[in-house]
Parts: sequence; structure tokens; C-alpha cells
Amino acid sequence: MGDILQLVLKRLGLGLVTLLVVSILIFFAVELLPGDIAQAVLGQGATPETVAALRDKLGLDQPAIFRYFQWLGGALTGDFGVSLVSGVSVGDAIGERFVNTLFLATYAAVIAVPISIILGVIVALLRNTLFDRVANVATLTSISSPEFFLGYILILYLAVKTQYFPAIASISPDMTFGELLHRTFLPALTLVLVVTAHMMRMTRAAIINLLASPYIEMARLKGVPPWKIIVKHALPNAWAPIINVVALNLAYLITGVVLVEVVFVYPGIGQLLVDAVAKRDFPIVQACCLIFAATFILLNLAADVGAILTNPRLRHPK
Amino acid sequence: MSTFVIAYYALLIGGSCLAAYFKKRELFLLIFSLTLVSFVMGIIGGVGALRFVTIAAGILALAAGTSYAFREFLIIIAPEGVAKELRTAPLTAAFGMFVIFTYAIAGIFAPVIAPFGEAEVISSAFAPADENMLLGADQLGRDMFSRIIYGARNSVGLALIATTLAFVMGAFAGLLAATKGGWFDQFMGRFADVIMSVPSLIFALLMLSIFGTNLAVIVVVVAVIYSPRVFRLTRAVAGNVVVMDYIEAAKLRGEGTWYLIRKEILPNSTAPLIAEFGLEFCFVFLLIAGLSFLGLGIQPPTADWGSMVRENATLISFGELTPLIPAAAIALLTVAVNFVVDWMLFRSSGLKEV
Amino acid sequence: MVPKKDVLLEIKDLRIEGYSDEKWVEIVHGVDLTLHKGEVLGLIGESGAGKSTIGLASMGFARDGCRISGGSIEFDGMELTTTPESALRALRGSRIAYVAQSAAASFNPSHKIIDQHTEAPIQYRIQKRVEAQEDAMQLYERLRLPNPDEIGFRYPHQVSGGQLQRAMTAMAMACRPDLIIFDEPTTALDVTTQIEVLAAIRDIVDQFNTAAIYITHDLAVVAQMADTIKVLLKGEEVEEAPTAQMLDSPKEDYTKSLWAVRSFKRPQKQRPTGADAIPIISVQGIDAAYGKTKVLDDVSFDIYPGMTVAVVGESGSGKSTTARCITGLLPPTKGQILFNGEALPPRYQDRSKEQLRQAQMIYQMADTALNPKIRICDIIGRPAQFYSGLHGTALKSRVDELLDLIELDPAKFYNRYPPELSGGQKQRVGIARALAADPKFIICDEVTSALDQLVAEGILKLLDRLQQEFNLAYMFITHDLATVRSIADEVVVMQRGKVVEQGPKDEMFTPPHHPYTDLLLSSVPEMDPNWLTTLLDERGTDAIGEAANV
Amino acid sequence: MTKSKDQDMINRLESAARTGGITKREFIRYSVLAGLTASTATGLWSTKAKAQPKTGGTFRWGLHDGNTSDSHDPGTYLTRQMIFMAHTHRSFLTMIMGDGSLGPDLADSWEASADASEWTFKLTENASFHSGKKLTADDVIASLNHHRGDASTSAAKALLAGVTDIKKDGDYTVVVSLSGGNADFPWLMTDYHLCICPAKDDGTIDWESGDGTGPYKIDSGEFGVQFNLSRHDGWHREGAYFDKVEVIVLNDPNARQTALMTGDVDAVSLIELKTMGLLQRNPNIKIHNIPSAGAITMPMHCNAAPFDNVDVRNALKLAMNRDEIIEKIAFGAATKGNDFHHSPAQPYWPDGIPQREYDPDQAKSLLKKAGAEGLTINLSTADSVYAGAVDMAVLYAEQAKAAGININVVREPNDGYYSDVWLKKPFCLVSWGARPTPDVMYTLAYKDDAAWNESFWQNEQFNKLLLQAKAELDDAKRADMYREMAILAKDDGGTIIPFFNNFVYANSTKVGTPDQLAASWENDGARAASRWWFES
Repeated sequence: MGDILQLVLKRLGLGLVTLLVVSILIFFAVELLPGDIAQAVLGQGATPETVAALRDKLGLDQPAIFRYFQWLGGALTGDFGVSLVSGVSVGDAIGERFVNTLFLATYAAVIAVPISIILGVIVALLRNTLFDRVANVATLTSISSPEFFLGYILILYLAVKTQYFPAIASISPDMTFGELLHRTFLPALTLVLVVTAHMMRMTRAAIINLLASPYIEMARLKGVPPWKIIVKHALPNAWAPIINVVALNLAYLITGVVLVEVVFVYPGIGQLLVDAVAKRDFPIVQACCLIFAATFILLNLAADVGAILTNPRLRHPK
Repeated sequence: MSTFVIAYYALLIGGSCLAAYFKKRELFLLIFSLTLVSFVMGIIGGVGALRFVTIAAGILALAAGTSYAFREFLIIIAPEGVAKELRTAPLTAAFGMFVIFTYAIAGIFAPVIAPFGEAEVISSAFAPADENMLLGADQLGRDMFSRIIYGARNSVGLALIATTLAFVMGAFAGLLAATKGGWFDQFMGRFADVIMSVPSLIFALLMLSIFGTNLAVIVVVVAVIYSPRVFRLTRAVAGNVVVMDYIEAAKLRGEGTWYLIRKEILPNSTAPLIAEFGLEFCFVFLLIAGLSFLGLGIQPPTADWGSMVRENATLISFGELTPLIPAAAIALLTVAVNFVVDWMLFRSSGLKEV
Repeated sequence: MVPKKDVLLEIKDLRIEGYSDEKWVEIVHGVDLTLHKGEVLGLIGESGAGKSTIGLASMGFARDGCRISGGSIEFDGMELTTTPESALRALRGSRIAYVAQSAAASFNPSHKIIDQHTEAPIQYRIQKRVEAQEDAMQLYERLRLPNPDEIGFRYPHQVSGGQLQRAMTAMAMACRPDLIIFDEPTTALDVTTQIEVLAAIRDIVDQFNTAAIYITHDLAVVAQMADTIKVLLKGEEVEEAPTAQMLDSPKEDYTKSLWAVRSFKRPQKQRPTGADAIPIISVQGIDAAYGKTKVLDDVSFDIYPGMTVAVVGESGSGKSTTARCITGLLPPTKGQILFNGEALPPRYQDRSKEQLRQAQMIYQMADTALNPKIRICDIIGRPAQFYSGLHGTALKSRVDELLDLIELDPAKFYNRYPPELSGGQKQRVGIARALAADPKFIICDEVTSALDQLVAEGILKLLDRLQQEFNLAYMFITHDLATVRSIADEVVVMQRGKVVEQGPKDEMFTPPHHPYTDLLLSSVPEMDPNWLTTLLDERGTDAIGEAANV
Repeated sequence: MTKSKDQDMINRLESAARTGGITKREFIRYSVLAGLTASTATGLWSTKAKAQPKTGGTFRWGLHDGNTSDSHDPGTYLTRQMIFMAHTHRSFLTMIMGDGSLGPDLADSWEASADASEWTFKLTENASFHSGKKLTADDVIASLNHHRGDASTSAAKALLAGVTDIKKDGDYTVVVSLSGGNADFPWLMTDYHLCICPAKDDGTIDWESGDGTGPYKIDSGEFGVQFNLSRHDGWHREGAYFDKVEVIVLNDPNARQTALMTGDVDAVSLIELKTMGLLQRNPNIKIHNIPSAGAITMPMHCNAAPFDNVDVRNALKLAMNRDEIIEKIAFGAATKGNDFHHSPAQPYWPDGIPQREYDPDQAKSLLKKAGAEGLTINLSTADSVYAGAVDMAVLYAEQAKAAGININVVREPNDGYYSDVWLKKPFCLVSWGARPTPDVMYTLAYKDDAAWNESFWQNEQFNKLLLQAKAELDDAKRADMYREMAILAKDDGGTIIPFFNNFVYANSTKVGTPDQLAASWENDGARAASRWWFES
């Protein structure tokens, strides 16, 4: 276990370096964006003098490097600054939205992960049968449909035609949990469709990969029935790649859902980020990107730790 | 009971009996279960449901027939070595190859096949299909069919170039990292982490806003976004290859890095890379479509399936099927590509299941 | 001998097909086999003889890509070829059990040994979990596993190879089957461990009067285990006879040739003496470590031109690590290596092309040593091109010459790829690649251990011929003392990273030995069917327990 | 105010009264302002006026443009969400009425000095902030000053650039001095930036709290997402029938329309023209198609080749088939443009100027004359300019082919379009919001030294007329000047105006709306919350 702790610490350290690099990258990308925040805030209707006045007020007249280190200094002490556009602190601007994003991601994950693993096991068991092929085509089709398109189709059938679910997922804090689940069902379902296919295919592949192992043959020669071979003998050894792909997809559920947020009008962090980019609101862009990057890094780390924990060789050292 | 229904059941039951008589177990099971399902469907859905089954079965049979014929055709025209490989292709893979072949023909000969120009306005908006226009017109009165044909050239071409570039960059870096090891490997790994940890859509948004949205920039940006994934895969695959004794032998011979990569490692890493190519191709396609959704995609009036879906996507809420056509074109191609890739993967994995 | 009245398994005209190159090819061509209750049948033959396939077929099982295409398999009155899969499944594990070659790979790494052991009894409702576990512990004790009450609760990777193999034998016994198939159960083990397992298997088969099919390629091993021996070649039976008879007077030429394999022996050479006689390789007090784990401790020995030095020891003794130090893949932490009296840079990257050329290496696994995607001519031609700058026809004639040297027809093999070659042919290509550099010194890392005995003998003869032709020095890494006996001039015995004993071969094989050398030597099975019994009597049971922990 | 204008006002008032657009009390007040006696006005008040609309319900209002980085600062108002909010929780001095006339909001009345350089606004004494504080002249002055001065970062700074001084004359009178005459000044006070916020003691305003004198007060909300408001009982005007209002941002067109269809919202601010026909089939939805003063323009930089040649400019104007564009791009929901930026929805519209039609042959000959045959140019556009902007550019490119002009359509990123493309690329597509008067529009984008002179057009006569018209209080003379300017812009100007787009928005049939809807913004001049009601 000490080894795991050491690994986690080492990876966290590397993660911090990655975050630093990401922050530099984002800062200069935002710097390079044509147009500037003053122009973007004031919109089409601003005169050059107004723009200059606003630039002055926001401190944009200082050199970029200086502003970056100013920001970094603040960030290191836990102060991520205030939105240049609205003047709200970054924490306040992001806080609730990040919770919303997490909620939606969790909702989708809670449905998608078990379904995809169970389906993956089933298609591995029924490999090369009609069911397997149908599942294969169905998952490929769902992978290859643009997600906004999936969203629209779901809206058509589940909201417009049947009215089972609301077409827009606007939520408010005073809703009951059940109401919340009902209102956000369609975006969650869209995400489920998007990620399930990938995870299911990976589960199937990981399991089938193991079927040539001697211990699987041994189990067959012990008279173990096929479903038990898959579930008891193959699956426990297939966790590492499965966890990996699950982590990748969870990261996607948090970082890649801008389009779903737009389609279902869900107040998540993705929409905030796109808006902030449009406004060149650097502190918000930076904070969102760092949250995304940290999510990605942590989930990757979790996947590696998970792979270790499910590997008996590493879990039970000699 | 209409004649259709009688003929329907007669055919199914006759088929079941024949299959049973000739001891074709699988065929019998398939046909007879279809018969049983039809009873239920017929009662619930009426003749319409049965007709649907018939049409679906007909399309399936047609697809299977086409695939079979196409495979035999390829076997005949292909040289000996390739023909041997082709014989192993399952019908799904043959179907995939047929679709890819069709798309390739459509793309290459687009100007010849398409009845109208890519941007040519020939009728009123959303005109229905007639003898001139196979699929009707789009929102500007341009021929949908012609645009789909041209879209094959543009969308597939762009995605293909971007994916290829991603593979060239990612694979080269991955091979180099696996071969060199040490700090270079570490550095490249971290670098890939950095790119991957920025969400792809945001990354694309930033880059395209900075560098403009011409085709070259789209290709490069998409390639940069996807190359870390290729890098990681290549790194892992090549990681398994570099521990082989023949690599050790070559190193001990004093061979240079470039030789190691080119001659020793690359030829042994291609199979999983090809498989990944299929999936990445889909993702690239989708990313480009997603970029169009944010207004950063291919330039008009160039026909592009992703943009065509997006432009007409809202129609779907009214039950109009127009946006489904380019979406179906995307889906069909990705499914086809992955059919072929599945087969290649199966061949290269050496996992033989009969 | 067991009374032979009750026939347990009767196979008639068994035909099995394998799927390759998109067609079904017959790989077992009509084999008959009769096994009585309590009898042990030895199946012997080279790889590709169909031993394992027949063994599995007697369980009514065909591997993926194989199918039983003809003949009958009657087990205790039940015709397995027509029995449905579910009924066959009920037979497996309960009445017919299987012991695989590699226990380490055949135990599921995710479950405790005892859980895998009790899986079959619980599934067949023969025992409840607790009973099954108690039974397992008893079996462990009977198989002389250390800490029988506790060992089952470990995971497979926490247990040594020999112990795992015994645990697997115990697992096979879990339902007290009528028949056990042993598929090369000791092939992957070191000789000292092998004894353990052989003794355990023989013991338990005797005790429960279980019939067994013992599959192996090692004659000496099968001689200890089987009542009857059947020799197979390419899916056909060569001959079958009771063990003693088979050993004393084999009828068929093929069987005789198998028996004769171990006869190859070449005269021992002496070290050159005199002031100008410097060793081509001199390993001087090297230490080496993987990370913080020290794997070599003060290893020293010399190799003179034209001589063969065999480095022997069991797995983990540091043989291959020493080779890695010499090649420069693993720089030693202490000491140095002299080549022709000059110190070699510790890292291969720092060595000159000429230094690299002079020392070449031949690998154990020809499969991984040859790039499957490069043609034979390029594999062999590359060093010639790389070191000597040969091109065009000069290169081609050099490759042809090398192919001739390794007795492969250039016309046939020039353009082939490694996967199209047999194991022996691949190993020859590996040798040709080493020769192409025109070296003075070659490291042979277990070059014959993955090969069948006849093929291995051919390789040894080839290496010997080449040594004489080119005055090559060999460092011959092996765990097989028979090979050492036939080819070595000097022997270095290693154990746990240290050199235990070294000297000329004759001295080494003549007592008195270092105790470890003694253990090694005495553990090599001999053709005498009573060898194991005698040895066990000599050592006593306690000694076995000790050896198991080596 | 001239006699004819008064009469016009009375006629409009009458019609508003008949259709129930205004209440009796308001009717009388406006009539008095228009110069009638109260008794005459009472006589004019027709009993045919609709019954008082029903009060109550929660009005859920889906808007097409909102951004998470919006704020309550009136100086940074940009998105529809904030503009519509400003009309809901805040008030202005004046407001545009359903019939397009200028009506009172916080100002009960206003009058100008003879040269139109000093304006006096009399404030209502009934207005109060949501906090309970009474509105006074101090609040108005502070709110206007928020957009003035060197330190101001307001986007409306230019709008008030001509203001030299703002003084109060008692608690309820504000006097604004201008550097020159501006007959349109009270119209300017309807600009969405110029809402009134509570003043702080130091003369600045408190915009952060979101307090205002509007018909609804903010209960809770999040920018770019949703605001929940409830009725402000102390509102100083009639209306505000809903108990509560929810302003919901629905940027995605599909989301917006499906929300309306599924009843998740009661009204939306914009519907996609492409699917307008399909939406019309829904019996529960009512679509409003209101001609607006907003326009699509295509400025050509007159200081850059080839647009420095007036023949090239006119050839490009002639190469456009406006009818087809209106049919296919605007789906009929637009008014044909004639290359001068003066909409029929604005006052002083010059009638009878010949319409420029599609004439590729004449365009060809003009190009020949200019020596620019086979002209190839880039046309920049972006999806965000207008729904169908890219399609429109493509369609225009196809039409221009007949005149031998090759137009490459360049789709620019939505993001940053107005900072990187507009005023920078020599030929691009621009969408202009409605401006209340032609003077505002021309001064903003056609005056020679205007920062936004988007076509860099310099025409001495035009600029001279512009300044004259501004201070001219005589309507007839003013109208003549605007006609002359229109002809100049049409035949010499650097801007193609394909059409003036309509506001196309929709609401559920449960919602009652006045017969006349204000054309200044979508949803009845952004005042749906206070002017609309639930039927039954």
C-alpha cells in the first residue's frame, strides 16, 4: 500500500506540473485570441475611447507576462481572481455550475457504467451471435451520430411527441431530488448513449482478449459454465482496461458536454467556458480549463490506482 | 387475411421446414424464431408490422447478397496473396468494404455522378423529391443528392487527411518515445497529458479563433487534438515491441533510432494502430461536425455532412427526415469502416474463434 | 503394475482437424488408445506431434480452432463425441481432470488458490465449501506443500512455481476423478523443483488409484511416471509398449533416434597457456542490480578464444543478467569486463561499432528474437551490410553463404518471413545473424531449451562445427546439464547471483562437488525407470521439503 | 410639436384605445399632452375598448441570447437577456409604444428649447424603487452620468457624447443641455443602456443590487440561465398583469422551439425562420411577424479597391436578387431593402423612391465600364450575424455569377466577428439592431467621421444634410432632407441593404397580446412582461 501512496503522490506532483503548463498554454491562447476583452464586453456598440477606458480599468495595459504572474501568485494562494466581465469572484461564478456539471455527469455515469459493463459481458458471452452483431452495429451507430443530433431525436420522441420528459433541463435549487432526476433525464440519456457504446466495446474486447488465457481454458476444463467463466474468471482480470476506458469516459462526461448543455439548456460549466472564451474573460477560462484538466488528471490517476487495486499481484504483494 | 400475409407465413414456414430437413440448425432457428415473432407482431402491429419485417429482411438480404457478390468479385480481381486474405473476410467486412468502395467512387467522381453542382441553386427551398432531385432540395433549393455526393468528397477527405495527420504525428512521437525512453519519453507523455487535459472542443475553439478557419488550420488543429491519443496507443504498443529480443539484438548491433523505428518497431505496431484509425476516424468526423455546430467548420458553400446535419437539425423536432440523410451517411460510413477494422483486428490478433 | 481389466478410456481412430489458412487440416490422423483404471499412460513426442490435442480430446474437448472430425472416444461407457456440451461439462473437473503445463498461467490470478480448488466440488455439489476447503488442505498436506492449512488462502503469484504445480495437481484431485490428464506438468520447472512435483504426482496417483495420461517430451521423466509409453509423431502413433520394454528395446527407428539424442558429446578442450594467452572475455568481480535489488554479487570468470564456457544455474541465479552485463545492456555497479584484455565501456551505447561486432548473441526464444515482419535475407544481411558495408550481389552472396553454413537452402529461405519457419530453422537463422557480424565471441542464452531434443541436438552440432571453423568462443547459458555435458569445455555454476563453483567440465562432473552442484547434478532425471524411487530413498522425505524451498 | 403630428397622435391613441392597448387613464393623459382638454379626451375614449386583461399567472419567457458573463451594469448591456431584463425590472425616461410613437415612462412630459439644444423632462412622482425608495431627479442624473465622463466605460458613452450638462430643477425635473440641437433626444432616452438605477450619495449609481423602478422585481437569478421576478406593486404605469415572470435563456433554437411546443415556456423571443412554416401548423402557438428597423447590411469599404469605384458598388447592388433572398433566407419575414438605411418602421420614411431590382445585365455593363469584368471578391460572414447569414452569402454568390462576379464566401468564426471582421474585412455581412430614428442610424454608421462608418463612405452633401436635419424641428423639412439623403446613399453609398428583417417571435395561445406590438425589440419592444397577460 505504501507503493500506491508513493505513486499517488508522485502522480499528483506531475499533475501539478501539468496544470501549470496548461495554465500557461491557456493564458497565452487567450492572449492570442483576436480582439480583446474590452471590445467583447462592450460589444458592437463601443467606441475606441470607451474600449481604452475599460482596458485601463481592467489593467490590460500591463504586459502579458506580468499579468500572468499576477494571476499565478493569486492562484497559488487560492485566489483565482474575479471575472473581468462581471466582477464576480471566480469561485462564485463557477461553483454552482460545476456542481451541476458533476450532478449530470454522475447521473449519466450511474446509468451508463453498469449498463455498458453488463452489456459488454453479455455480448462477450454471446460473441459472434446475432445479438452481438446487432449490438455492435447499434453501438457503432450511436458512436457515430453527432451528440446534438442524438439530443434532438430524444427531444422529438420523449419530449415533443410523448411529453414524458421536459425538453429543457432548467433546474433550480428548490426542486426535489426526484424532480431534478426527471428534468435532467434527457441530457443524461444523451450522454449515456454517447459513452455507453465506447465502454461496452472496450469491456467486450478486454474480456475476449483474456479468453485465450490458459486459466480460462483451465476453467473450461473444470466444467465451469460459460457465463461463470466470463463473470468469475475473465471479468476480474479485465478490470484494468475497463477502468481505464471508464475513467476516460467519465472525464468526457465532465469536460466534453458543451453541446449537450447547449441543446438542453443545462446550466453547466461547459456553457460558462464557451461564453467566457467569447468574452475573453481570462480568469474564468483559466479556472474552467484547470478544473477540466484537474478532472482529467485525477480520473487518470484514479484509473491507474484502480488498475493496481484490481490487480491481485499488486494488491497482495508476496 | 390478405394474400400478402398468407404468402408471408407460407414462405417462413416453408423455409423453416426446408432448413430443418437439411439440418441447417442455425438457419432453422433464425427462420422459425422469426415466424414466432411474426405471429406476435402481426397480432399487435397488423399487416404493417409484417410488411416492415419483410422490407427489413429484404434490405438485410440485399445487403448480404451485395456483400457476398462484392467479396467474390474482389477475390477474382485481386492478386493471389490478397485474394487469400479476402476469403477470410466475413460478410460484415465485405459489406464495409463495399460501402467504402462506393463512397470512394462517389467522392472521386463526384462531379460526374452528381446531377447538379455543389452550390447550384435549382429550385425552391425544401422542394420535395421529384424525378430531377432524388432526395429533394435543401434550405436554399440546392439538390440534396448532389450535395451528399460532394459531401463524400469533402467530409471524408477532410476527416481522412486530419486522421492521417494525427496518426503520422502521434505514431511518430509514440515510436520515438518508446525507442528513446528516458526523459524524452517522460516529456512526451506529459506533453500529451497537457493536450488531452484541455477539452477538445475548447481547444479547437481557441485554436481556430486564433488561426482562422481555413481548411489547413482545421486539419492541423484536429490532428493536434487527436494525436495524443494515437501517441499513447503507439507508445503502449511499441512499448510491448521494444522489449522484444530482436530489438535488443538491433540495439546491440549499434543501429540508430531511425532504423529501429522504421524497420523493427513500426512494422510490428501497425495492426492496433489500424484498428484505432477506424474509431478515431469516427471521432474526427464528429469533432468536425461539432465544430460546425459552433460555427467553426468547413467553409460554405462546400457541402459537408456534419454541417448539413447541423443546418437542418432543428427540422427533426417536427418529424422531418431531411437531417437524417447526411447523418445516416456519416453513420453508415463509420459503421462500415469499423466493420473492416474489426475484421483486420481479428486477423492480426490471432484470436481464432470459429 | 496395475491389474488391467477395467477399460476406462478407449479411443479409436481419433481424427482431429485444425483450422489454419482458412481450411480445416487434419492434425491427428487416426490414433487408437486404451487406458485402464488406475493405469498411467505416457504420451511422448516432439512439439506438433498432437500429444496435447489427444489429451484434451480424451475429455471430449477441442481447443478453439480445432475440432474432432472422426473416430470415437469412449469414456467409461459414454461416447464423448456425441455427448452434448452440457453433459461433457458435467464430466470435466468431476470425473476427468486436467493439469496444465504452466500452473502459474493456469491459475486465475484474481482468486485465491483454494477458491479455485473448491470451485468444482461446490459446483457439482459434492462438498460444501467448508468441507471442500478441509479436503483441499488434506490434499495439500499429502502433496507435502508447506503450511497446508494456510497456503490455499494465498493468491497464485504468492506461491512458487513448483508449489503451484502441486496445488494444481491437488485441484485436479478435488473431485477424486477417474482420469487425470497431465499436460507437461514439469516442463516449465527447474530440475530440483521438478523432482518434487514428479514425486507428488506419482504419489497421489498411486494413492487414489487414478488413471492418468502423462504428456511430455522428456523421456527420462515419462520413464519415472508411466506404466505404458506411446510415442507419437506428427499426429500418428509410432509405437506403444510397457515402459521398461520401450526403454530397453525400442522397435521403430524414430523412437531409437529419440533415445539416442543424448549421445552427442564432443571432446573437451583445455585452456591455452602461456603469456600471450589472454581471455577474449574476462569478467572481473562484477556486481549488478535492478533498481535496488542486487542480482549479481562479485561474479568473475574468463572465456578463452575457441572455448565454450557453460554458465549453469536455476532460474533467478543470475546467468542471463551476467550476459546482459557483458553485452552492456545492464551496466555493472562494480567491477569490469575486459575484451581481449581491454576494458569495455559498461554501456553498449558507448561501445564502438567494432566492439559491438565482436560480441554477438543468440537468444532462447527464436520467436521473439527474429522480427516477424522482416525477411530472412534482410535479417541475416543487415549485420553484414551494417558492419562490412556490403551491397548488392556481394551482400547476396554473403547471405547465401551464411544460409549454407546453417544448412538452410538459400533458394528456399532467402525471401521467407520468420513465422513461416519451424522453431529449429528460426534458431538457425538466429545463429546466422550472429555469424554475419563475423564475431569472435557469441553468447548463447538457453538456445536449445525451447526446442525438441532432436532439433536441439542439430543446433548443438551446428554450433560445434561453427566453433571449429571460425575459432569462436561461446558463453553457453543453460539450465540443462545434459547440454553442458555434451558441449562445454568449462563450467560456471551460479546460484542467487554468485558463482558457486567453476572449473573444467571433467572436474565439475566428478565428485566431490559443491553441495549445490551436487543437488543440481543429482536432480537431472535419468532413463532408468527406478531413478526417481532410488533418489527419493537416498534423499529421504525431509530433503524434498528442503529442496522445494530452494 | 406641429398640428399634424398632434392629430396623428390622437388617431393612434384612438386606435390603441379601441383595441385595448392602453387604459382610459393613460389615454386621457396622453391626449392632454397632445394638446386636447381632458373633457375632449374623455369623449374620445371609446367604450369599445377591451375589458381589463386578466391578472395572474407565471409568465415563462424564453430568450434567444444570454451570456453567463452578463451583469446588471447598464453600461455593459449587450445580450437580449439583459436588454429584456432592463425593460422588466428597470425603467427609462421614455418608452416606445405599441404603435411606434414615443410615450412616457418615468418622464411624464418633455419639451425642448427652440434650437432643440436644451431638453426639460418632468418626472412622474409615483415611481418608486423596489427597495421602497422614491425616484427623484438625482437618480436620473446619476444614471445618465454613468455613461458620461472620461472614466466611463459604458457602451452608451457615444450616445450621450453631445450632452454638456445635466441639472435638476427641483426633485422632479431634469434639464439636459446639448452641445448642438438634437430633435431626437427624447427618442434616445429609450436606449436600453439608459435605464434608471438608484443613485448613491456620491453621485454614482448602485447597479450591482439589480434594484430598479420597473414593473417586476428580481427574486433570484443567474446570468445566462434564468431570472425569477415578481410584480412590483408600486409600479408607476398600467400593465404588469402577471404575478411572476421567469426569464429563461434558451440559446439553442431547437431548445427554444421545443420548449414552446411542449409548454415549458409561454413565449420565445425568436424562432427559426427555417421552421416557421412547420411551427405555424401547431394550433397552440401564435407567431408574430413584426417589421422592424433592424437591417442586414453589406458594407463595402469605399476606400479600398475595387469598392472605391462607384460603378463596382452599384454593380454589386444590382447583382442581388432580393426577392429570392427574402423568400429563401428570411422565409418572407422581411421588408425589401433599397440600399439606404432607413426603415419604413422609422419616422420620416421617404416614400416612392424607385426600388432597385435584380439586373445582372446592367451590373455587367457597369463592371465593363469600371474595367472590372470577371471581378472576384471575398465576402465575409458568420453564422451568428443572422440565422441564415451564411446561406444568404452563398445564395448571393450564386446570383452574382450571372453578372460575371465571383464571390468567395468566407465563413468567419462567430466568436469575435465584430472585433475582427466588421470594419476590417472590405466586404462583409452585418446585422444592425433597430434604432429609433434615421438620425441615430445615419449618425452612427454613415457620418463621415463616425467610428462605425462601416463602408468608409465620404459624401459631403450627405453629411451636410445630416447635420441640418438633426436640429430641424419642422417635420416636413426634415422629411425632405431624409429623402435626399436616402437617394444619395442608394446611388453612391457603399452599403448594400438586402432587407430589413422582421422580428419573428411566438407565444402560446394562452397568452394574450395587444393588437399592436412595438417594433423596437422582439416581444412587444421587450416589454411583453408588462404588456401581455394570460387569457382566461
